[in-house]
Amino acid sequence: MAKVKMTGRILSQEKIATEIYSMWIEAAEIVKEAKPGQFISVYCRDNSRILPRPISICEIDREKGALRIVYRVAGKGTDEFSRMKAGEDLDVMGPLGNGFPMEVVKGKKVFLMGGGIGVPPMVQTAKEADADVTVIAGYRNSEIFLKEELSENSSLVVATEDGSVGTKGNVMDAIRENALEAEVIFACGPTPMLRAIKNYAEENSILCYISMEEKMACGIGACLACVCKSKEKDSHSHVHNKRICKDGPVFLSTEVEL
Amino acid sequence: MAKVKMTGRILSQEKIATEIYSMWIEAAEIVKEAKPGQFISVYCRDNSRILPRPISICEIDREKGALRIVYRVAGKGTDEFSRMKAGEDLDVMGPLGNGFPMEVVKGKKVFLMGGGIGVPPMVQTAKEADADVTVIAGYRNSEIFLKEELSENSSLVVATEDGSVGTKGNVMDAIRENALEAEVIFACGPTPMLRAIKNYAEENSILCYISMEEKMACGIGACLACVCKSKEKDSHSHVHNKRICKDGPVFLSTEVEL
Amino acid sequence: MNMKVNLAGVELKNPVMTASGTFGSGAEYSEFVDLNKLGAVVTKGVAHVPWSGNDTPRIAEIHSGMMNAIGLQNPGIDVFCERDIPYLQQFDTKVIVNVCGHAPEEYLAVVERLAEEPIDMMEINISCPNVNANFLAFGQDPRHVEELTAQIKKIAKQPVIMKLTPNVTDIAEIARAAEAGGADGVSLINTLTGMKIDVKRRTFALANKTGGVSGPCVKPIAVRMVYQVAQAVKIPIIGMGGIQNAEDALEFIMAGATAVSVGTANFTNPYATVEIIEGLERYMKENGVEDIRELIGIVK
Amino acid sequence: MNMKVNLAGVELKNPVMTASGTFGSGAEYSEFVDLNKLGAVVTKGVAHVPWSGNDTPRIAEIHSGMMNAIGLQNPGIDVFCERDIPYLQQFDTKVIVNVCGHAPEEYLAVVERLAEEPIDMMEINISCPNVNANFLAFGQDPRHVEELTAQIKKIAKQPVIMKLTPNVTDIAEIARAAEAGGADGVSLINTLTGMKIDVKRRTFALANKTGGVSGPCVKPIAVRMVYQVAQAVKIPIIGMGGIQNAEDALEFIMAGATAVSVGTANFTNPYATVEIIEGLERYMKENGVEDIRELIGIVK
Ligand SMILES: Cc1cc2nc3c(=O)[nH]c(=O)nc-3n(C[C@H](O)[C@H](O)[C@H](O)COP(=O)(O)OP(=O)(O)OC[C@H]3O[C@@H](n4cnc5c(N)ncnc54)[C@H](O)[C@@H]3O)c2cc1C
Ligand SMILES: Cc1cc2nc3c(=O)[nH]c(=O)nc-3n(C[C@H](O)[C@H](O)[C@H](O)COP(=O)(O)OP(=O)(O)OC[C@H]3O[C@@H](n4cnc5c(N)ncnc54)[C@H](O)[C@@H]3O)c2cc1C
Ligand SMILES: Cc1cc2nc3c(=O)[nH]c(=O)nc-3n(C[C@H](O)[C@H](O)[C@H](O)COP(=O)(O)O)c2cc1C
Ligand SMILES: Cc1cc2nc3c(=O)[nH]c(=O)nc-3n(C[C@H](O)[C@H](O)[C@H](O)COP(=O)(O)O)c2cc1C
Ligand code: FES
Ligand code: FES
Repeated sequence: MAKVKMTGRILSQEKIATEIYSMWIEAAEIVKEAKPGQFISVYCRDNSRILPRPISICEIDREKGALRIVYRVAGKGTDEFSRMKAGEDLDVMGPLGNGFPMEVVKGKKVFLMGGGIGVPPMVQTAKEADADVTVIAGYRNSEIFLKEELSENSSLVVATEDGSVGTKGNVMDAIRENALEAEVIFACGPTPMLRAIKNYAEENSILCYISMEEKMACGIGACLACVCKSKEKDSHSHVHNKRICKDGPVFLSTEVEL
Repeated sequence: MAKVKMTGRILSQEKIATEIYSMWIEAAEIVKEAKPGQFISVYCRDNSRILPRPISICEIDREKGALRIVYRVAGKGTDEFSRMKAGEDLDVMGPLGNGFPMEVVKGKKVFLMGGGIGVPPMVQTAKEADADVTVIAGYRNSEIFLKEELSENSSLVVATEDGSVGTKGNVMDAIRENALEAEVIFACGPTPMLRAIKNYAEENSILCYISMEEKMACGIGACLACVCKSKEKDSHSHVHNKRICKDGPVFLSTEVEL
Repeated sequence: MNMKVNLAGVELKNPVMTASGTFGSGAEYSEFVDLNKLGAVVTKGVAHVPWSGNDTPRIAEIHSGMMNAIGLQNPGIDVFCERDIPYLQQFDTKVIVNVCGHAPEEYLAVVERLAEEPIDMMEINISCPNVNANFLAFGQDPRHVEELTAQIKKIAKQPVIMKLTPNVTDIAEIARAAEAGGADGVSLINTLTGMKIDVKRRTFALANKTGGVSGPCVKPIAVRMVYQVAQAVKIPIIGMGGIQNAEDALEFIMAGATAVSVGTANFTNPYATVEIIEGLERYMKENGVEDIRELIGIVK
Repeated sequence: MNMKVNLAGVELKNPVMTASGTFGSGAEYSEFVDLNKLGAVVTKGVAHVPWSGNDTPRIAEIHSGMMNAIGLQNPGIDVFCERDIPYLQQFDTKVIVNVCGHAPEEYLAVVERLAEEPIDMMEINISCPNVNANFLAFGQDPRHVEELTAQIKKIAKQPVIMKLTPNVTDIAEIARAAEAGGADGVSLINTLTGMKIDVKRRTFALANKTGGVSGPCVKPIAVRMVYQVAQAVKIPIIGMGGIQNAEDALEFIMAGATAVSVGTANFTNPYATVEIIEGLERYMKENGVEDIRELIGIVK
């Protein structure tokens, strides 16, 4: 697996919900190797911002050599991205991280659970999963972005905090309300959601993989900025720390502490 | 005279010679008060560059409330400017400095001498001078930018370093070659040129004003970054330092040391 | 909603002041901002006689900041008292006079001259090279700081703020020395000493070789030092170093500063001071903060 | 055209090295750059036993730079010798091992363990908090620096570089102490201590409260310190702090550095090290510089 940093070309930029943008980037060398659940590092143009922003791969178009990111404007870097236009250049590095273990879901009943800005990686994951896929996606309100894309490759179950669409509440409420069952779970979203899913999976002996987040500098495992606490000693530093950017971002739920 | 910092709008951006760009900026509030020989501070968008760039006012369109700057790409800031496009916003402050004393040339024979990127301010100065104006402009080579504009309002004499157009040599060579004479000189350009002009003017008892350059921070006389040595004690600090941004950039040649 | 703070016995209408040397004595910036709105104007350093400063270039831009080696050019205390103090008296703001010198006698001459002047406070710049101590700055040696502070306090008629240099191993030790000498407050940080080399011309970017680094690039160091000093002394702190907006000002206040000074940001935005005051008001409204003093040192 | 430099008796093919802690032991960046091209790889700090480092968040972005409080997470010297040294032995580059510890015994344990290892040099990180001296860093006290250097030199089999912290009043004094203790060279600067406050959450941006500032924002301070140290000692200097490109590297070399280390820039551009080497070559060609050693300390 070769990682590269390269200058990509923005193919499209679209606002798809309040503060949520979708961008397609032509970056053939990255796409060649990219897998669902991996992420890329996106570089700012403004020289005062020296660290790249980690953003999940939402969708892959292998023919065009393009990938899609869907991101929330959370601060100055993502704000800068949101002002960029189709046709412009954008520096990106990838593919980064391990991605979801697609082999384990083969022929199984699987939940892809995404909360908020954790929903996007489920698009490509649903596309590539050779399984009986239910996407359970949690949103704040009726702006349920990526609905079409997710429906195409899965049965989609929605939860909204304000109850405007689907189950009122979070993704766990949606499972309960619809009495859903699965053999494997892949999840991405805010820490409280991941914690709830981890507990649920462990109580019900469901194989569960969660995608984690932490502030990053190098994005490739060299700087040790982005660790999470792990059950076992990690092979890199022989302490109880896994590197989210390199050993993750996807971990077996029983492997890590939240 | 009220100075403002405001968001101007780029009306046009044009490359007019190697590394030389011309930009018209709509900035009505600044234009209202602007005079020939004054300058503006142009702000970078890149947040790592916190100081504005001082650039002379080349031309003024009072009807449109627009002003023109002509600048050389000398570093990162001017490089950034050169990539900007018509329709975009640009932060500018002005009008700054004293400008040329237009009243002293009334009805007189006057030389407006500009060297290289010191030529641009002579455009508006020639336009507004109620005098018998000869512009003596020095360039590196045959790329004699602003030729039309200068010819319109003056008899234009050109010197080029490589001799491709007009006198081979500098503006002083052009004076000698053409046996030109004047009662007043306004000059802007590199320090060696200004030094030669100052000496020439003093030897020939010609009233001479020169426009000076120095690195600037505030641009309005507060920080004391941009001083030049003056003959008399300055009224501000009571030492022998004049502030180029506030007391200048135009000084009586006998007033300052070069 | 209260924006007033008490700084060493002087009530400021809000905690936003100017940083010495970046705002002159206010006249130039009065074309952009209403000086009546400011908590205080801190004037450019003034010495007992005129100083003509360094050769040019005196400044250089650096990543997210600048370096300056103005060399404390100033007209001397006599012109200052005749011209700048009356000018500032016109406005409903506090006047803090920044004082510099090469030796204790020089500082004391200025402080004495200021005794009967209608100023609210003085800020003593102890980053000046100390001619009696091998040209290290006064502010780099706690014994000199305590001694100079005590000498100044003996003759000063207004509250005395000691302005600390960040070019030290232990800023808390220096602040404690100022407090021990009787200072009414400390302000920090002055500039960090830097150097830029022009590799094309193979020479220094500044005529003076070194210069003082200021602007956003120094902010994390400044916030750290303000926090450290807040844990070390009881006297109030004026925080500064790279403040560009209300959020930056809040960092310093939450770290323990009673007031803040805005310097280099004036060059990037001449309206910066007033916009910061407005931004603080907005933050207080949005977050239900009744009194800005609640925020001082809230992060521990 | 010669790019080789002699660093404390070790010949580097060019003066460009990596900065400790930003490049791991090279494996991760080997996907981007050919390690054979580098003057040397300086490894992440290693202690006598594994250290698990600080809580997260461990980093924060700041204007033109970053802060880190990794807390020197490392697998300990045993794993390091078994795994990382053999890995680096595969490449035609020099290996410099960065060493950390909380007390002299801890440093000495690592140095002793390295004695028979095929490494070229060691760099001693004396910015670690000194548990025996009230948690100030070793590097902040010249006596501790001289003593620790002398102790290490007694048992070290390879050249010893002392890596200095910039959080001091007088960096030249510290460098002279290292030289007096027998150091074969000094490297500087390590990170400046900073703090960032998250005003929305009213807490520190880093779990550790403070962190080390690095990146372009520290460059002017680093260049100044390298220049100062170059005037103060005869041993060679490794310069670092905010180097992003060849021009930055040249600033350090012209200020007096024999070699340079590239740290934070790797995060902005994983190809940075190799691009800097290429840029230095280009500069030499364009300016008719036959031997890069001509440029060392050329600006005075
Ligand atoms: C593996 C991974 C995948 C991600 N995928 C997505 C995605 O698909 N869509 C999306 O909108 N967001 C995603 N994020 C979060 C995204 O990285 C942050 O929202 C973004 O970095 C914020 O940058 P900023 O400049 O706008 O914010 P600022 O707060 O100005 O950023 C300051 C610094 O903090 C870092 N930072 C801030 N928030 C986060 C965060 N939540 N996680 C990591 N670093 C952060 C920034 O990268 C930057 O270095 C992902 C994060 C990780 C770790
Ligand atoms: C009163 C005045 C009028 C000017 N008018 C013009 C003009 O009409 N057209 C034009 O092309 N140039 C003009 N200049 C020069 C122009 O300001 C510089 O070329 C420009 O600032 C370079 O910025 P940079 O970011 O590209 O270069 P960099 O070298 O990257 O700039 C770094 C810093 O140095 C300053 N600086 C660099 N060179 C100069 C310089 N020569 N004078 C002042 N500051 C400098 C920059 O402003 C910036 O703060 C004028 C300068 C002054 C003082
Ligand atoms: C151009 C300039 C001149 C300065 N002059 C003085 C001075 O005369 N006296 C003083 O105590 N500090 C002086 N300073 C330091 C500032 O007051 C302030 O401490 C420092 O710049 C950090 O704040 P900032 O980052 O907001 O500029 C000067 C700073 C600059 C940039
Ligand atoms: C994430 C990170 C980890 C670091 N770890 C170490 C370390 O283990 N040992 C050490 O001596 N310096 C360490 N440093 C300091 C760097 O080696 C270097 O001195 C400093 O970052 C300045 O250089 P730069 O601006 O090029 O990064 C670290 C720096 C960073 C950013
Ligand atoms: S970001 Fe550097 S190790 Fe993960
Ligand atoms: S630039 Fe500040 S006084 Fe001229």
